[in-house]
Amino acid sequence: MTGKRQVARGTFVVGMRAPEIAAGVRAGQFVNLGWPGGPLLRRPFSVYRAEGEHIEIVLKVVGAGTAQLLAMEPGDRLSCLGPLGRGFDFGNGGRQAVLVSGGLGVAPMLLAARDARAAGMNITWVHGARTAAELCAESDGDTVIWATDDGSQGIQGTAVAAAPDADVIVACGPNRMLAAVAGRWPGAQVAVETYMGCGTGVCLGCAIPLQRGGYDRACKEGPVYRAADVDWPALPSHLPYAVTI
Amino acid sequence: MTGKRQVARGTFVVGMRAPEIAAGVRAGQFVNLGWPGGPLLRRPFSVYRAEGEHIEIVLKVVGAGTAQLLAMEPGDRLSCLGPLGRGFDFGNGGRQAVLVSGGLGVAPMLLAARDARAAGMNITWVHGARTAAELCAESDGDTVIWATDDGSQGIQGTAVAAAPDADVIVACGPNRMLAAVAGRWPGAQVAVETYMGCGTGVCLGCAIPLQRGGYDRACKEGPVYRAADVDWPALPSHLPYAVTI
Amino acid sequence: MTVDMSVALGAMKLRGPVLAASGTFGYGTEVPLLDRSALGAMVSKGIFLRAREGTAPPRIAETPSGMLNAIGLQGPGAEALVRDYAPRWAEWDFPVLVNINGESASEYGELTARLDGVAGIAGFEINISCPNVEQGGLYFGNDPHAAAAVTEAVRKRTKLPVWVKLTPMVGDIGVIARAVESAGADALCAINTFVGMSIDINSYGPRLSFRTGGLSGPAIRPLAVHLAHQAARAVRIPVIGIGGIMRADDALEFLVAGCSAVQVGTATFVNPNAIAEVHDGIGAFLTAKGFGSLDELPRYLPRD
Amino acid sequence: MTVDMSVALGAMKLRGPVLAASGTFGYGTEVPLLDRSALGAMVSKGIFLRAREGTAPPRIAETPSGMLNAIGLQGPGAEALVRDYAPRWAEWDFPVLVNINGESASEYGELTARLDGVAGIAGFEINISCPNVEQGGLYFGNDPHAAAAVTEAVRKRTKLPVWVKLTPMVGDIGVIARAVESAGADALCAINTFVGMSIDINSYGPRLSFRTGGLSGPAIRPLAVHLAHQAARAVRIPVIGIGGIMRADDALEFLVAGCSAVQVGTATFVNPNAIAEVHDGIGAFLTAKGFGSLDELPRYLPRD
Ligand SMILES: Cc1cc2nc3c(=O)[nH]c(=O)nc-3n(C[C@H](O)[C@H](O)[C@H](O)COP(=O)(O)OP(=O)(O)OC[C@H]3O[C@@H](n4cnc5c(N)ncnc54)[C@H](O)[C@@H]3O)c2cc1C
Ligand SMILES: Cc1cc2nc3c(=O)[nH]c(=O)nc-3n(C[C@H](O)[C@H](O)[C@H](O)COP(=O)(O)OP(=O)(O)OC[C@H]3O[C@@H](n4cnc5c(N)ncnc54)[C@H](O)[C@@H]3O)c2cc1C
Ligand SMILES: Cc1cc2nc3c(=O)[nH]c(=O)nc-3n(C[C@H](O)[C@H](O)[C@H](O)COP(=O)(O)O)c2cc1C
Ligand SMILES: Cc1cc2nc3c(=O)[nH]c(=O)nc-3n(C[C@H](O)[C@H](O)[C@H](O)COP(=O)(O)O)c2cc1C
Ligand code: FES
Ligand code: FES
Repeated sequence: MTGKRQVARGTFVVGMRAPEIAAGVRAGQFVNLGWPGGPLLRRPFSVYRAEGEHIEIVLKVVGAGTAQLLAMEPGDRLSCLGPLGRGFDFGNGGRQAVLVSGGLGVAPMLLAARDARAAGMNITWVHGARTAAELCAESDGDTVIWATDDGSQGIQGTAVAAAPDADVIVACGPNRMLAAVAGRWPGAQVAVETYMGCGTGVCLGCAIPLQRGGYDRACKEGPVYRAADVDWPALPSHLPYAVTI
Repeated sequence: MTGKRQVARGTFVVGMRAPEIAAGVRAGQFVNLGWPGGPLLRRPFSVYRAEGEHIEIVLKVVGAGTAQLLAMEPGDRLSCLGPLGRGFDFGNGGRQAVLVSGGLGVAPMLLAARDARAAGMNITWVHGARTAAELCAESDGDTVIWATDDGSQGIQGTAVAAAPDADVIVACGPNRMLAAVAGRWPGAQVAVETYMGCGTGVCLGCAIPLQRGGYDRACKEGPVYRAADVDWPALPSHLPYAVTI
Repeated sequence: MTVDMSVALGAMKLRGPVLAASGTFGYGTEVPLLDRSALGAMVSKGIFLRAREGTAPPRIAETPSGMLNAIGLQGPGAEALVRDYAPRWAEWDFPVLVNINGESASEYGELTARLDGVAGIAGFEINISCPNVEQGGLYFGNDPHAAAAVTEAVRKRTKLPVWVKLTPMVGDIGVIARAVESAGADALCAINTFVGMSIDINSYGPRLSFRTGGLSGPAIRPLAVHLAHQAARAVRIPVIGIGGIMRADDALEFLVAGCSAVQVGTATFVNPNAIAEVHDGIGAFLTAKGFGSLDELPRYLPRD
Repeated sequence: MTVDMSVALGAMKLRGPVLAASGTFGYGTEVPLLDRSALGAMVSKGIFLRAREGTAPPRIAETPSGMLNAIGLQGPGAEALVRDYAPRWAEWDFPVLVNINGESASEYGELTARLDGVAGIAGFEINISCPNVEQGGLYFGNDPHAAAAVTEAVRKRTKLPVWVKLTPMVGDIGVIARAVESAGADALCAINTFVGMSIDINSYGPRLSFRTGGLSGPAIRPLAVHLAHQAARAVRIPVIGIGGIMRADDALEFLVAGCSAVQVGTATFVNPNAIAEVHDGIGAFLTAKGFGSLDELPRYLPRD
């Protein structure tokens, strides 16, 4: 770990040295973190930024593992596995990319902006949160739109409602929000959250129910899916966090 | 935790604030330490020094728990249960007390010197280790005798062999050494080591086999015993340390 | 706002759902200044009719999130229990049950007869994890007939509450649960420790002198919740959940899974005040959820 | 100095004692750059004759020093296995065994017949933790007759090594172990996961959609060592120890307790290189103790 800073109420950005991951990561991919004295299983986090030999992740405390992570100090060692999963695809082009994120869903968006820009696209950044204090102010778009549930900053309402249409839509946020994305833009690319056992495709613990039946692995075929491909009602929208010792 | 210093090779003294324990502790009693992220069970340590609101313990790393303890920094919080057990008894007087310790057995001896002196006794401090580097140099006696297995400091040989006879003998060290004490001075008071589950007398995990048959609880009736009362061959002389995660 | 935490286990009314587990609270007299005001009931260390020395050390070993113990039911026997401890229990404001053990059904019965009616003894918890010496050392606990026979032998000698503490080392806990329910148990306690072994690789043998020991602590909690839940689905009498409860959330898992009360064991070793903290934490949870009593807590207990 | 780490499991020679456990290493192809040179053998993810979707999410939950899983044996079925994976296995320098599953003894037999003789498939590990649909959903694994019947059904269809993977959810593992030994098993694998349950106290129900799951990881290690030891004492065929092995010392516990080899499961999730590290650590231990081969490691295996 190389640094830690707060970017919104309860939301932090944590930096770490990881040269190989920094060199190869694509937007929407994640790393699986473990640390001495940590929980048994690793914890997955989207890569937020990659520069030189360093990567950053966005961190919100929801349980014992994330609390330990936040308590760590620069200099402490983490084991970082990645980059994992399939990221957003900007290959088929289009001129206009809209990046829609809610809450922690902002995590893959800085890299998404980078990759979309590299593909020659114009970027609209749409980010929403419950209230201004929880809005992550770091952004990267040709157009930037804020949305808050209580109207305390930007448009009142959800990021999905606030976003314009476009050729390429990528979205990340709570599964409930992504279901709304699927309703409006079946062809959008969405990054979903699930529990993960291994992050490398061997445990089948990260099952994503598919519209065509059966399950995919979020860590391997995902975490990015075509919105209409996911069977949203069958995907738990709420992940209960809790490992007590 | 309030401080940490090295007193011999691999041997540290760790200080902590514990006003009630500091006020009441007697030589030979112990505290049972737990800490966040630590092993399931607490770890027992003799009280080394008690001054004002602070106590000190001697710490040697033998396994995962003691390694974590040593890695802690002043300011970190420990949960400290004590004082526990029955300490040395200098009540029946005598003029001369000999304190015999080997290796980590030095832990209860500073308090033993304090209590013996309070009972009006003259003190001979005998401390032994394998080699000079492992000898804890802190001592408190009217006479001080060092012993090392390799003769690198003081008398060559064991602390038991180096010690004079006296009215009151108190001893602490590996169980093998205490068995030798029992051979030479059946009436000596010795502080023994066992595995402990609770430290408070409820689990019966700390069984000490008795000469008269049956078992006592090291944490309640002990850890100080009349040397001849313990069935030494039935007491494990080697405690294998190892909890892996 | 105070929450009604009382629990009725058949005819026995408890002021709270958090009990002290046998063998982890001694005889209740060991820790002098302990606050016992939250204790629903105490189950005393397991006892045989006659005094027992217990096993040679080492008796315990720590394992990941757990501990193994092989105490060997060290205890003073029934006479000393009646003489030294029961009179003190009689003064306390919570019931004390005695965890009873024997090597044959008739020995269990004899022990019950000796203790029944003694002031301070409010009931019995039958430990059926003992080897049945009459049947060649097989365990009472995984034979429904033997378990029922022991329950009947105790039931016949007392009108006090009789609980049966189930062992997890069975193929189907429901079968044993129903057998002892039919034999007259007032409540079931699920579960006792799992048999485990830890090897010292440097001495090429077991860490414990007894070779095997009983595993307790958080490691076993998911197994214990499952078994307690299975037992609760199998019978109509109350089930008391046990295994790896360290804090209120853990106890609530058992309560939601269909248990009427819980026992806290190993946690007390780590934190002598664990029972009070678990009790208070359950109260705080119920309050936060807007429930006025423990009875209102939703239970997950599908009967199929 | 190099240590001879090879192991003979009946007719099957392995270059090392550390194997990949079924369901925790996929089909061996998922992690591209993984170093497989230390792998003694791989057991592939459990498969049925026909493709299976598996259970709905959530499928996993973490517990103290352990995890629960209810994957529901998701898999592509025998045809796809033969088509997509076996050809790659045929190129590898370690044997791959297939973990086979069925709802009746004859289904196990049919699956074996389909896979026997396919290049790349070196043997079979029978998973008897499945419900026996013909006998009303009871488990094969805790009925010695059913377990033996499945073993025979498989044995009749193949000359390749047949291992039987025992479930811990039994009253006496020795009875099952002897039954499947008599039915022709070449080795036993002990053990599969323990059934457990975890409750989400905020939604008042199980965390897993399947309600229960199998507990794996360090939490179960002392229980697994005991069961593997009991199995090893009960039979003459080799026993492969499984359960909570995270590092070499843990594997050595099983080896000292009488196992001929071990399988590593959950550890691979945490550390994709766990198997290589366990293998190397065993080698380093043997060297430090002055042993020239794994065979020289003292075993604690009293036969009484
Ligand atoms: C692809 C992906 C990307 C993610 N990116 C981010 C991010 O950028 N920033 C961020 O703060 N969080 C992110 N998360 C969520 C983050 O992984 C969880 O908040 C974290 O695992 C919770 O751990 P905990 O110990 O605090 O909670 P606990 O209460 O201990 O979690 C309990 C159990 O659930 C598992 N678990 C809980 N939540 C999740 C989850 N969402 N995904 C996988 N396993 C889970 C844990 O592994 C553990 O087994 C991401 C999740 C996924 C799947
Ligand atoms: C009365 C008493 C006084 C002690 N005083 C000191 C002291 O002053 N300084 C010092 O360095 N050490 C002292 N010890 C020993 C110290 O408690 C052990 O070194 C420590 O518990 C080892 O823990 P670990 O986690 O490092 O080892 P681990 O490998 O994790 O230990 C494994 C398991 O064994 C138990 N255990 C191991 N050794 C002991 C032990 N000796 N006593 C009780 N439980 C044990 C642990 O609780 C754990 O369950 C004392 C022990 C006793 C009983
Ligand atoms: C040291 C120790 C001694 C125990 N003694 C007994 C006993 O005498 N009788 C009994 O029925 N259970 C006994 N138990 C089992 C506990 O009562 C309880 O069922 C088990 O420890 C699981 O709960 P826990 O995980 O909260 O400790 C003992 C447990 C431990 C750890
Ligand atoms: C996610 C997961 C999937 C598993 N799938 C199978 C399986 O398909 N067949 C099988 O026999 N065992 C399966 N197992 C059990 C493991 O092979 C192993 O027996 C168990 O996890 C204990 O070992 P461990 O503690 O090292 O993980 C699975 C275990 C896990 C954690
Ligand atoms: S997390 Fe294990 S397969 Fe996806
Ligand atoms: S350590 Fe529990 S009784 Fe002594």
